[in-house]
Amino acid sequence: MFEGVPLQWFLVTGTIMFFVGIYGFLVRKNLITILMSIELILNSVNINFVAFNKILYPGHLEGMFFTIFVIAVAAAETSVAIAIIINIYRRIVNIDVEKMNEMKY
Amino acid sequence: MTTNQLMFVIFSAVIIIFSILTVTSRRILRAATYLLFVLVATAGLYFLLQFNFLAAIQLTLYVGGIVVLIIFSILLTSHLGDKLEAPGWKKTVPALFVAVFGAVMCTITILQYNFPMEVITGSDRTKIREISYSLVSTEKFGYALPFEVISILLLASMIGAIILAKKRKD
Amino acid sequence: MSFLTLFIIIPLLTIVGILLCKNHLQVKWVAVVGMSLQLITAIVLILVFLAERRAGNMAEVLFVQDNIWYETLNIHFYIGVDGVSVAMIGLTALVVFAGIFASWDIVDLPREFFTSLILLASGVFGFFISLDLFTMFLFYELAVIPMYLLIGIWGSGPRHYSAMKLTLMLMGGSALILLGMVGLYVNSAPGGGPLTFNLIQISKIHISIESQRFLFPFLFVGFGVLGALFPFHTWSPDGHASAPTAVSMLHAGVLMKLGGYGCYRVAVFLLPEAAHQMGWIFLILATIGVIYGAFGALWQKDLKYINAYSSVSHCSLVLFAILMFNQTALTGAIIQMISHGIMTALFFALIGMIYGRTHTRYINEMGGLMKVMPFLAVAYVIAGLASLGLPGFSGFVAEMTIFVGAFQNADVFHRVCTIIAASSIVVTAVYILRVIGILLLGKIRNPAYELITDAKWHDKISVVALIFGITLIGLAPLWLSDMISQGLGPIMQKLLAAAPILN
Amino acid sequence: MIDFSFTALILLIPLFMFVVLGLFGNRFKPLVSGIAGTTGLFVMWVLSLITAYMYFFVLEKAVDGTFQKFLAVNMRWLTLTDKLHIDMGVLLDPISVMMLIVITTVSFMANLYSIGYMKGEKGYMRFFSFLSLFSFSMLGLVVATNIFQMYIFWELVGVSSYLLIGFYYTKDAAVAASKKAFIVTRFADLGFLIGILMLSYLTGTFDFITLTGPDSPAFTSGQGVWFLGLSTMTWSMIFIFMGGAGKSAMFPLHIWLPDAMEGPTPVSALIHAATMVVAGVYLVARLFPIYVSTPVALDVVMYVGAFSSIFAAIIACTQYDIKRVLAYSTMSQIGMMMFALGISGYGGHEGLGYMASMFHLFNHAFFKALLFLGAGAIIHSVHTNYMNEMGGLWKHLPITHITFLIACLAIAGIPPLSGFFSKDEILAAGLEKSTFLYLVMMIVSGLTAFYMFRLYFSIFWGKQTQYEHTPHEAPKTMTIPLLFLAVGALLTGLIPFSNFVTSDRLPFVAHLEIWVAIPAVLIALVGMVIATLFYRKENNLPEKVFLALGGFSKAAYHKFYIDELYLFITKKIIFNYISRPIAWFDRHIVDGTMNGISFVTNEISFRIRKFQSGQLQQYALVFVSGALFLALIFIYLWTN
Repeated sequence: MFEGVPLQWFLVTGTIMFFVGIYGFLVRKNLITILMSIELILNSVNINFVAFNKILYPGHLEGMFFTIFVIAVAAAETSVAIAIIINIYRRIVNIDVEKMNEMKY
Repeated sequence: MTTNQLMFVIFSAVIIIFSILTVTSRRILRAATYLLFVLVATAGLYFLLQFNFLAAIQLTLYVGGIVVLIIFSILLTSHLGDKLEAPGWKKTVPALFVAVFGAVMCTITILQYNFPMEVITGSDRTKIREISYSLVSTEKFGYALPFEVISILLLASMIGAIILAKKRKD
Repeated sequence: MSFLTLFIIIPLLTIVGILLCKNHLQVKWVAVVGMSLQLITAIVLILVFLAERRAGNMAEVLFVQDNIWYETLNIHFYIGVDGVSVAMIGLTALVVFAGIFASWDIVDLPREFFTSLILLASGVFGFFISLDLFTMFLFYELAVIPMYLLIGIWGSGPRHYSAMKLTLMLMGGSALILLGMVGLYVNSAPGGGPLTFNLIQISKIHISIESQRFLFPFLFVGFGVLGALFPFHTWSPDGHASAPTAVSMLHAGVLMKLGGYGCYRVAVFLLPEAAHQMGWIFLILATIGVIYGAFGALWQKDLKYINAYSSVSHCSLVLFAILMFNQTALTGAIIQMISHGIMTALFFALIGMIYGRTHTRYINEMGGLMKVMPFLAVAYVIAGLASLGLPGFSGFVAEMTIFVGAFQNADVFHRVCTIIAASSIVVTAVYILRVIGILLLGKIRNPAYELITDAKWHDKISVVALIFGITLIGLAPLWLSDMISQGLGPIMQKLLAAAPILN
Repeated sequence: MIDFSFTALILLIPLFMFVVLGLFGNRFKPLVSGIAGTTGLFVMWVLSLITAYMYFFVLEKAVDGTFQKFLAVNMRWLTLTDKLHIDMGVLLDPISVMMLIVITTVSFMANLYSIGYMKGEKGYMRFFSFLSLFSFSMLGLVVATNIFQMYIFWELVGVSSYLLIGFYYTKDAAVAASKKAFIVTRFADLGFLIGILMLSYLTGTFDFITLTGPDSPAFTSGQGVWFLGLSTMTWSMIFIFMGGAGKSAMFPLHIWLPDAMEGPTPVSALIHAATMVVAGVYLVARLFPIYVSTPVALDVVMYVGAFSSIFAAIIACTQYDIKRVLAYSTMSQIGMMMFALGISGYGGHEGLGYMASMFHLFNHAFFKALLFLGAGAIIHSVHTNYMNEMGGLWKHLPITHITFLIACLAIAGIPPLSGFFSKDEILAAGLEKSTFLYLVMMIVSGLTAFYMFRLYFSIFWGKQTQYEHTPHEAPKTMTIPLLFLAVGALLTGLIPFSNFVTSDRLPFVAHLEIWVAIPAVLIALVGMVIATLFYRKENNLPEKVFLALGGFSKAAYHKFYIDELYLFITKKIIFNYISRPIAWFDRHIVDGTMNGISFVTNEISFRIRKFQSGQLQQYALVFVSGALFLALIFIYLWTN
């Protein structure tokens, strides 16, 4: 039932999404936007998994399961991250990543 | 151009455009909304690939869970009217360089590689039953152990999040 | 088990005792008891050693003890003494003993202070008794490191800067030493067989001249840093100026001697041919150091700086004498180490006591102290006279032995160096008398000083012990010089054997 | 053979007194310590008289008729090399025995005198302990068996001189003078040390008996040309003479002596007139056979002696501080002794100069000590050092006056007082060597008579001065030494000196050279007459002459600006242009380099630590670029 879209298309989309996420991670200052960039990165990886699974190994389900686990881990990560962010916000009333350098040197 | 191709182009265009908007938008709530679009489009891709269950999870967990969580935290920590300050060129230029360079390099690599182009035939919409069996099976291609691990991780992160976010008494 | 081990055990037991003490007074008394015991052991060692020698025991080293420590690398705990190390041990015990009394008034953290001080002392003792290069290095480090704490915590003035400078420079020196020692180790078995750190064994083999030439600068400069070799001496003025009294005493009195001793025992002894070949470079540096230190002292106004520069001058004289490569000069070098050790310890003790009373070390701010503190002033004059080489004190014996020995070298270069170095005695006289004149004689310039009290009992013990040391050597030097001179037999054989190879 | 080992006691008694008085002096009453010190010296004095008697009259002479030269006591003190070792001991020969008498006598007299003079001074026992130390070191110097022992005691003498000059340590002038004395002589001692090093290297011995014996290694080794046209041995002897010149205040190392008069007067009498300052003469005499073998060095001795002699005599005529006049006079007289040694040859009549020099040393000790002690008595009673504040003292101080007059006559060379005889011998020896130097010495004699009587008349006659307190005669402890020394000054000239002390220890008979004696006495009388005209009554003649001589007399009054020259060299050049730059160099260049190294290290590490900025995004950037870079390498660049 599925035909016509080459694997490369998926991969290129995933790549672009991944590097956009990287870019966001590198330039954004607000911790929450950084978190969102991470979500982008994770999603791009998920797309790759799924595409590989479907097109190269049609009879298997590993790609899908990986994706499920990634989503679960992402959920866990997000919840902890947001807890930390809120905590930080409480302390220094700011969630700018550049201000968070107390532990340098 | 087949329907599949058309659908793919639409979804991937949405993903790319809104990803870029997500990381460049200076209003944080809008960024979150753009992220929402990206995630929904990703779910669309999953549908396209006939992973309906996965797409459903994507929609419920990501879109319904994580993004809502993010929006809540935005509401808690930011003033909605504020614009984020634009990052300086000292940050954007190297980051842009790295990102573009990486993207170009990876794309070239991908396009140069010859993947075996099998044409998928037959009906293989994945059965939910099949998924749930392998999720708890201990046989080959069974995922009982990761499943348990992830459960514990989720539990741990839940507790951790509560403890972290709890108001200190001091 | 040789009774030399006592020299390490007693300090360690003393430290344990100090840590068990309840109050400050107990701490001091435990330290006093421990170090008096150490002094007595040292005196016994000297007597026993002399008796053994008289009885005809002419072994190269006596009281040997050899335990395997780390078998894989053939590291031993190998200790033993010859005439030279016995003399150095006597010096150390005396200075540490006096140092304890000189730091009687310490108020901050006396427990920690005395612990570090005695730890340092045990490092020095260990250094002098060990005959295994590795053990030697270990003790060397043990002696150098507490110095950082002692200056950094109990010092005065820019103490952090000085402590850091001193430690870094000495550590730089010990890095060189480590390299040199490992080099010796690697070269220690030219004919195959297990490599060794054993100093006596290494001295018996012939290391190839190329390796010698490579290793000699490392070892000589490495130890030279501690022995105030020009131009690596600058840690000395700053370090001494900032250090608390007992630390200055120990540092100038004993620790700087590790440098001279190391140059003699390791660099020159094990690498005689390279020493002959490259000695002239260091001889020039040492000669410069002698004169330069003396002139440097002339201009200073801070008592400790004066003494530190004077130490540079005197310690350079030690290196100068070592590089003359003959028995008389070497004997002189060792006597000079001992003499300068006691003398400079006395100086620093007195400076500490004077500072404790007047709260300044600038000579221009003081004057006429002879009237108010006759005991300390007379002791200072004695120390000064000893320092400028007055007969009857040890400095004279040392300097004259060095000069006569150095002048036995037939060539013009060595003799010109000798004459230049000898002219330092005039400059020394000038700066010593300048200080005495300004500091002690004349009228009291600051009326506040009218009320100063003279030395207390513990000050007196410290000062008298040291003065006794310098006069003992000064009046009856024969036993000491004979004892040292006998100990120099092996090195002289090596040096004499090395000379013809080159010619 | 008589056992002379008791002579060691002569050394040990003052040492013992020094230790006891120095350590426990505070426990005694002042007077007790004075008496104890003096008693010790008295015993010592008696012992040395016994030694001298036994040596000259009881001990049989050697086979060739010379006085024996032997070690009475000897013990090893320090071994230096196989050949070189320092011994401590007592060497007896005519000159050392003679010096024993001189030193113990003057020491004893000065000690006795000090009991009265120093009464009530603070640090009474300190004074006596230092005096004992001085006696010990001086005696050790003269009986030294080897040149190194001599050097050791030489230094000790220097330090006791330092301690005694600076006795009034609260007086800045005294402190400065003591420092100056020590440093100048120390500088000279450096020469001495270098000389010793060279000599011992060449000959392989320190021992005096070997060195000065008939087959001394010094006559053969080191006589070749080595440096600047002179033999090594000559250089070493010149260096040794430098040491002697420093101690004996020869030009140009004399500058410390006048300042040394800041010390208590008995000290000036003992150390800076009679004993220590003649150590240089003694040193040259001790090594005389070697000096004879190096004529150039001996000529140096002669010229330095002659020049110092006339130089000091001229300055002495212009000074007003009586102790300084005496100091310059001492310098002048010692110059004469040096000169006499310098013109002497070895053996028999050739050695007349040597004998004369020793004779003069002996006589000079008595009359110069007498002059100083007399000056002390005067200062004690009028409380000033300046002769222009004195006058008409003869009736107040009768004993001092008489003894002072005797001493003046003796030093001026009026027969039959002691100075006449020795000076006559010196002039006779000088005439044989060179007429020019003989004339110089004649002028010195005249000047000597002039300035001594200038001093005498200014103090005891001249103007009638009103004093705050009527001056009164000194106490007995002070006058007895004066009288004793006056007797000495009267009689010592009559000793047939050439029977005892000669260059080769072989007695010979010296005649009074009448044709030398008459002009010498005449010129002395001329000097006295001029002094009488000038100073007997108060008048303005001296001032006129002073002005007539213009710049010369002014320069002489300022001691020919030698002090200023030294000050310029030491303060300006050594301190400012050597020491200060070295201190600066050390702080800024040497230490600066070290600090520079640490600074660079620090700076680099500072830069490096910037990487560890705590900025998450920087880390991520580096991480991602690194990963990409590696990917690039492994995928494209490393493809083999």
